[in-house]
Amino acid sequence: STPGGDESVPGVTDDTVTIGTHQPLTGPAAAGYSAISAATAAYFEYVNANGGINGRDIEYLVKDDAYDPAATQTAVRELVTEDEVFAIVNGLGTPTHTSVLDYLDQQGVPDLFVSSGSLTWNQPRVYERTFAFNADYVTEGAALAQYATEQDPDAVICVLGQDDDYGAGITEGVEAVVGSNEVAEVQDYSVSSEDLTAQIGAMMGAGCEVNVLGTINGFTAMAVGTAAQMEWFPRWYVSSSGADYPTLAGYLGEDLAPALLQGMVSVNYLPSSAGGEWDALFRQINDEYNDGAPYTGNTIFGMSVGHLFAEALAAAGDDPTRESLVAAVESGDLLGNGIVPLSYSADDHAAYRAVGVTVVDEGVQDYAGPVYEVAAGGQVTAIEASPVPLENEGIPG
Amino acid sequence: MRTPLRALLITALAIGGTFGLDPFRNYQLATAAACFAAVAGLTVLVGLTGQLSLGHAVLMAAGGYGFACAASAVDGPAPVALLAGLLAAAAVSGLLGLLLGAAAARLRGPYLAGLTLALVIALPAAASTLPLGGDQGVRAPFFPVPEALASLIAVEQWHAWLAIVIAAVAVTPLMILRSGRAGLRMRAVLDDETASRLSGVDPGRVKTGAFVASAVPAGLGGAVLAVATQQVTPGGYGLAFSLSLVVAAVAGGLGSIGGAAIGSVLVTVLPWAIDELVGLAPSEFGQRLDGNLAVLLFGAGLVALTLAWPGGLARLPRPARLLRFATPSTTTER
Amino acid sequence: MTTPSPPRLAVRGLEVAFGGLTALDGVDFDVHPGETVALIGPNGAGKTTVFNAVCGLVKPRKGTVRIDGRPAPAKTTRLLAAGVARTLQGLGLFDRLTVLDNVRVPLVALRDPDADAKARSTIEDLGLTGLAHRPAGALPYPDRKRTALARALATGPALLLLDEPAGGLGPGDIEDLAEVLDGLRCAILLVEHHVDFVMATADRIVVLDFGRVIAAGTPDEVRNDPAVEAAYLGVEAAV
Amino acid sequence: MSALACEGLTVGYGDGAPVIDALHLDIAEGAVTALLGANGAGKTTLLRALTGLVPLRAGRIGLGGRDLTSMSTEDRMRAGLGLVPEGRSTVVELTVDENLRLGGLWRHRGKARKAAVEEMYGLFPALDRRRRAPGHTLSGGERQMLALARALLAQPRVLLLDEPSLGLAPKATAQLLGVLRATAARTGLTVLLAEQNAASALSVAQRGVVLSLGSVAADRPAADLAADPALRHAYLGF
Amino acid sequence: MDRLVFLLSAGLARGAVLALFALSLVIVWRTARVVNFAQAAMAAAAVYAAFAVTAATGSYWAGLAAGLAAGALLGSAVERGLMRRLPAHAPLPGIIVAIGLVMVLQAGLAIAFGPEHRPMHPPFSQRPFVIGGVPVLSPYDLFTLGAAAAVMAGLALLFNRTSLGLRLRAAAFAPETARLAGVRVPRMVALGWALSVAAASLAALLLVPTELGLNPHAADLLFVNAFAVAVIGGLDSPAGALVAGIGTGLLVSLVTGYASASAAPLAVLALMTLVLLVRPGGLLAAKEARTA
Ligand SMILES: Nc1ncnc2c1ncn2[C@@H]1O[C@H](COP(=O)(O)OP(=O)(O)OP(=O)(O)O)[C@@H](O)[C@H]1O
Ligand SMILES: Nc1ncnc2c1ncn2[C@@H]1O[C@H](COP(=O)(O)OP(=O)(O)OP(=O)(O)O)[C@@H](O)[C@H]1O
Ligand SMILES: [Mg+2]
Ligand SMILES: [Mg+2]
Repeated sequence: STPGGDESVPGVTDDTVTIGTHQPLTGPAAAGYSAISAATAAYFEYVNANGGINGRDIEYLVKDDAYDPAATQTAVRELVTEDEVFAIVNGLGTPTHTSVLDYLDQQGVPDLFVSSGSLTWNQPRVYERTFAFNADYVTEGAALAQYATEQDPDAVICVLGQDDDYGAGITEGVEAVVGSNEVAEVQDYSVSSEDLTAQIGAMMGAGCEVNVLGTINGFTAMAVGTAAQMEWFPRWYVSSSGADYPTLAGYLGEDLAPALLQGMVSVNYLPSSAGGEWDALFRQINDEYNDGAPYTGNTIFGMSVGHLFAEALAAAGDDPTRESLVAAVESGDLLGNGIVPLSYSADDHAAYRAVGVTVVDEGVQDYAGPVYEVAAGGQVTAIEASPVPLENEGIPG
Repeated sequence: MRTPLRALLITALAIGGTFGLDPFRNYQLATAAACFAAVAGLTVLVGLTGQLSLGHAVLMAAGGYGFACAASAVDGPAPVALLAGLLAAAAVSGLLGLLLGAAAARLRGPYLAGLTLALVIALPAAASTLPLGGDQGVRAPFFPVPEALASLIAVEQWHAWLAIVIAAVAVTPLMILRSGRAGLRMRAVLDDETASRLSGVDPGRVKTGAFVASAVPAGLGGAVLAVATQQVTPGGYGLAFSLSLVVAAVAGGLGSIGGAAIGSVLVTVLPWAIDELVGLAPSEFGQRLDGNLAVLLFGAGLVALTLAWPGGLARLPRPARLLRFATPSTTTER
Repeated sequence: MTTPSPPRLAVRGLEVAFGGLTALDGVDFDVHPGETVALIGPNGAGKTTVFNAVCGLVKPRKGTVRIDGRPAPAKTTRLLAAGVARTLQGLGLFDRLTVLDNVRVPLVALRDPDADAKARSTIEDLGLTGLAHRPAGALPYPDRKRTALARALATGPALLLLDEPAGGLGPGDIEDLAEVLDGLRCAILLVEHHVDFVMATADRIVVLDFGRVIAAGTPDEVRNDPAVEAAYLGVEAAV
Repeated sequence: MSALACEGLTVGYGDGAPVIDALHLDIAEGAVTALLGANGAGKTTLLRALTGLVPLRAGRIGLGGRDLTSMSTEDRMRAGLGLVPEGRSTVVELTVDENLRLGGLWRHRGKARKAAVEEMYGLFPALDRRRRAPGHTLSGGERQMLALARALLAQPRVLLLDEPSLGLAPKATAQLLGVLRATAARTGLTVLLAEQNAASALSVAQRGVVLSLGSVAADRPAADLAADPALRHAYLGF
Repeated sequence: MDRLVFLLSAGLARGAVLALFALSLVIVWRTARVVNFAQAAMAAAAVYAAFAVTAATGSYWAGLAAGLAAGALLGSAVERGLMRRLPAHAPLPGIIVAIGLVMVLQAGLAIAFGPEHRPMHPPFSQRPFVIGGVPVLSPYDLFTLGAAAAVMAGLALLFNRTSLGLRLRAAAFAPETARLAGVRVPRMVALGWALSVAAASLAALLLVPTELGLNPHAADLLFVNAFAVAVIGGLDSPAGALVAGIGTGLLVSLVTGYASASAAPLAVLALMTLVLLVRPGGLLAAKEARTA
């Protein structure tokens, strides 16, 4: 029988569900991000090898957009009209994904778990089928600032941010907590210019003590490295998008990283603790299905997204439709695998509104501080962590 | 008079052709039509006046932004908004073309290339300095299929129609211009500037005029893209895209409008087709091949094509002409 | 007695310098309507530079150039409208344009509504009709020379500046050229090294050396001037 | 002995009819030979083919017993050929002095090169005045002299000249031909002089070769040629 | 004041690298009359060779030598294998081939080495000397400045004072006339490419340790800025590359420090527009050719 009754559902057959994504596999942005979709694909292979979800294999089509919005348009249209995917999952990047937001909305395609911390994805009234995955940048900035003021109320706080919505969001979050006049220095950088000397020099000159970074990994490493060259060792508070220890160590070199990154504060919400059960599973999947690619925060991110989709698909019923998929996410019943609860509901398409503080100690990055929940206005409250336990070997259903 | 008739015929044929295409192909056709308008402008500029612009993507972006802002601002029925958008696209890109052209008139080949390259690089910065929405860009209004046609065609096909008509409107005057007196002036300036001046032709004005004439179709091409994608972002008009316009103009055959059409299809469809083909092969080679292999093959194809036919594809049927120009005459100067 | 009309071209006290080099140093001469004046002199004497100064291609340091009593236009592109046409020492053809298009360019530039017809009749006068649609760059040299001349003649100029029109031509073609020039009614200023041709064609000759006029007069006067002989003709002038 | 020997040379452009067709020619050593013919007879084509700038369709070229046929242009020059091409072949971006040094580059070194260059300034005082001037500022005649001086600096055994008198003032032409004759007499230089101006060429040449329809129409002592009214009328136009 | 000194010294070191890369573009322009759009990808490939050799031998200097050699080889190979086969006098096919080559090289490098950034360690400390409390140039910056200055001086001497330089220039400007003067033109053009790409590789080698690390796109921005620099300085002028390189380096540093990083491309564009409006052939352009 055709799934879903008479109407056939795009991308769903008796034994497969086809979904797609757009990712920067080539070009300059590939360096940071091309590992994510590979990890997601590896997780789906693992699921498929174990019988799939409700008897269906997940087919994951990854299109390269080189982080170019024009290419994203083409890629997504092809996925929707040619490949007839069931949903778009984890499309990466704010400018890229913005360019297909309206199109996906018009076509009624579920747009799940966008890979970016922009607030754009959380507009349930406008984009009924679009859901965020990252904690948004404002949340992260507020949490980092909160932790910083709790550690040292008198610290001089500065911000270094990317010159787009990422940097702007982090800055907004920090300012919401400490007040906009209290930020001693705000500097920005452009990804096209790999040089932070001028910015770090300015921050050093301004007497910054706590540097909140809204930077991607490479520029976090560069900021820390540049400051160290100037014999400057402030405290670093870094957004989750740029604080992955293994990646940073790759940039800085394994020899220098433990010393340079000692005490670096960040926030996270995914099960990144080494030795945890999710960690063990993901490492095993990475070895078996991802050719043992380097295991980094991107791997955890990609597999977590995969897991969340699998869970949503399982919850969408035996004969999933696009409506039932969206309803499954909005139901609020999805658990995910984070250390804090997912916040999806019919009125809220943000994934995580709470983040846990992590600290690097002797080369090990782990949760070490409070968990903060951030309300829409930027008020921060401490809550208890509630990690989701691993069940059924990580295969929902 | 024959050029407009021919243009009309080709436009009608192209519109008929959209019925044979599925929505995705129609979308690709619309983007190819957008490129075609820009490449036609570029090919006339480079082919007839020898001015190499690497910045036509910026002129497209200017048209796109102009279209998006004006069409959203107009609070009337769809045709009015569309028309206002197109006029704004032509005006904004024409103005930018005039500024660039005035500078370009004084510059020689690589200097103009350098200036236009710097312009492309500065586009994202300009987009965030001006109120143009930064990296996220601005949204262009959505033009749905008109009621009367709604049951007949999908939105992609409708957009393809719009694209074809706008491209035709953009390119036809260019063809008329090229074969007329203005074209003669341009070719004279290209051959010998001093002789042109002695013949009463002002190279500066001809070059500036050519730049404007080439900028307006590019801007309309940008408007077409805005119609098809409902979005104008600086990222979509980066260096890679700008260079692909040059590739299309040269690979098609400089100065040839037909070549511009061939070249535009080449750069919009070929990378995608190669990616598709590569995707069919078993991917036992690991993730590094993803995307990269297609880029590599397209690059290699481009090199091979240029080595085999440096004059471009449109020149293929007439190799004799190519040879004559390729071998410098022994008797050029006495 | 009729009042004397102003000279078609009047050059007074013309001085041109390139950096340290004084290319023209106080040059005076006139060309009257209907007259053919030859400008001769050793290589580097400044003949082409005189042309360039008249055409606005170089800026004189001192001196004036008047055309029909009015100052010559500063912009080269206005020159044609003032009735002055020039050929270049190198051919300066539009090599990729056809012969017909080469000749059409100045007419089109002047917005002549009959550009086509005039261009055709000009190339017919010069015997180029059979080559009208061939690219000028691919023609034999004498035909290219003729095309250059046709382009200068197309607009019916009142003053024609010819820079070495006979250079590189064989005896037969030079005869043809002389015949064409003979049939023109405009004033002609001619730079040429072909002595016999100059002597036969020119009404008057002005001799330049090191940027100064060292002699001027009828062909016979100039030919027998010892200064000219020493500077220009040389002992073996006979060859 | 012949300095330059051509056997069955065939040359053409593209796939057009041959411009030079199975041409045989022997140039005697140490003499000035005039290469005559109407516009378009193929003089320039022949000289460029001899130097390898235009490829041969068939035939062989020998220089003093060495086979040049398969050599590159630069190797032919080093083997003792020299060409002053038609048109003012100077490197306009280089100064007069640099152009001359370039000419003597592989023939002379160090001091000897300087001396050789100075000798040329002696021969061409018009150039001496403009040593530091970039080539593009020179007048037409000045460029022609520069091209000739540059070719002479390489001390070729056979010098091919393509209309060297073009654009030169009469006195300069006379001086140039004088220099050629004197150099030929002094060093045994062989000269092949393509000229439109047949009368002046024949006045310095020992032999005259007339090209017509792609092959040699006459090859005689210069005085004979100049004296033969039929030939003069048919090919030389004077 | 401290900030100014600091920004100026940071700009100086960057400017030197920029000038060196711009010089490489000037060289290939002077010897082959082309702008090599593949210069960045070719330089990146050479730096990968250096990286591999350093990894294998543990010696920075062995890597440096290998990088320069690889650059030179790649340069002459591209000229012999590709550029030479294109028609002369038409610049565009060369540009298209270069664009294709960029795709092949960058995708090839990404396939062979992955898209990650590979850290490269400098041979000297990057810890700046502190003078009067202001951090100024580091030993590595001094090495960069010294290397760039030495290469530029060497190349300037080569081009303007030696007969090889004369042959290189003649071959570029007027190939046919040069051949008639016995210059082995193909060899000169290949040599020019080799020199050019080697210089570009050196610039990239000097740059990469100060950046995120080696990746296929490591020299992309350097190329773009260096092209601007070469244009500002005058494409034919090595001295222009130097002046404009240092000037642009300082400008970018100051604008980034006092305004914002994203304003830097606008500043470069503005500088270029200004210079070209006053001097269309660049700061140190050759005199305009006489036209008639
Ligand atoms: N633009 C320029 N820059 C520098 N010098 C120049 C320029 N134009 C001409 N000269 C110099 O001025 C002098 C006169 O040049 P001009 O071309 O007028 O000579 P000419 O009399 O036409 O000579 P020819 O008979 O050889 O053509 C020459 O020495 C030439 O080198
Ligand atoms: N590059 C070329 N392509 C095609 N045909 C050419 C080319 N160069 C010359 N020709 C043709 O070859 C023939 C011989 O030309 P060439 O220049 O050798 O004659 P020439 O004897 O030197 O004439 P001139 O006295 O005018 O210099 C002519 O018909 C000419 O049109
Ligand atoms: Mg002259
Ligand atoms: Mg000839």
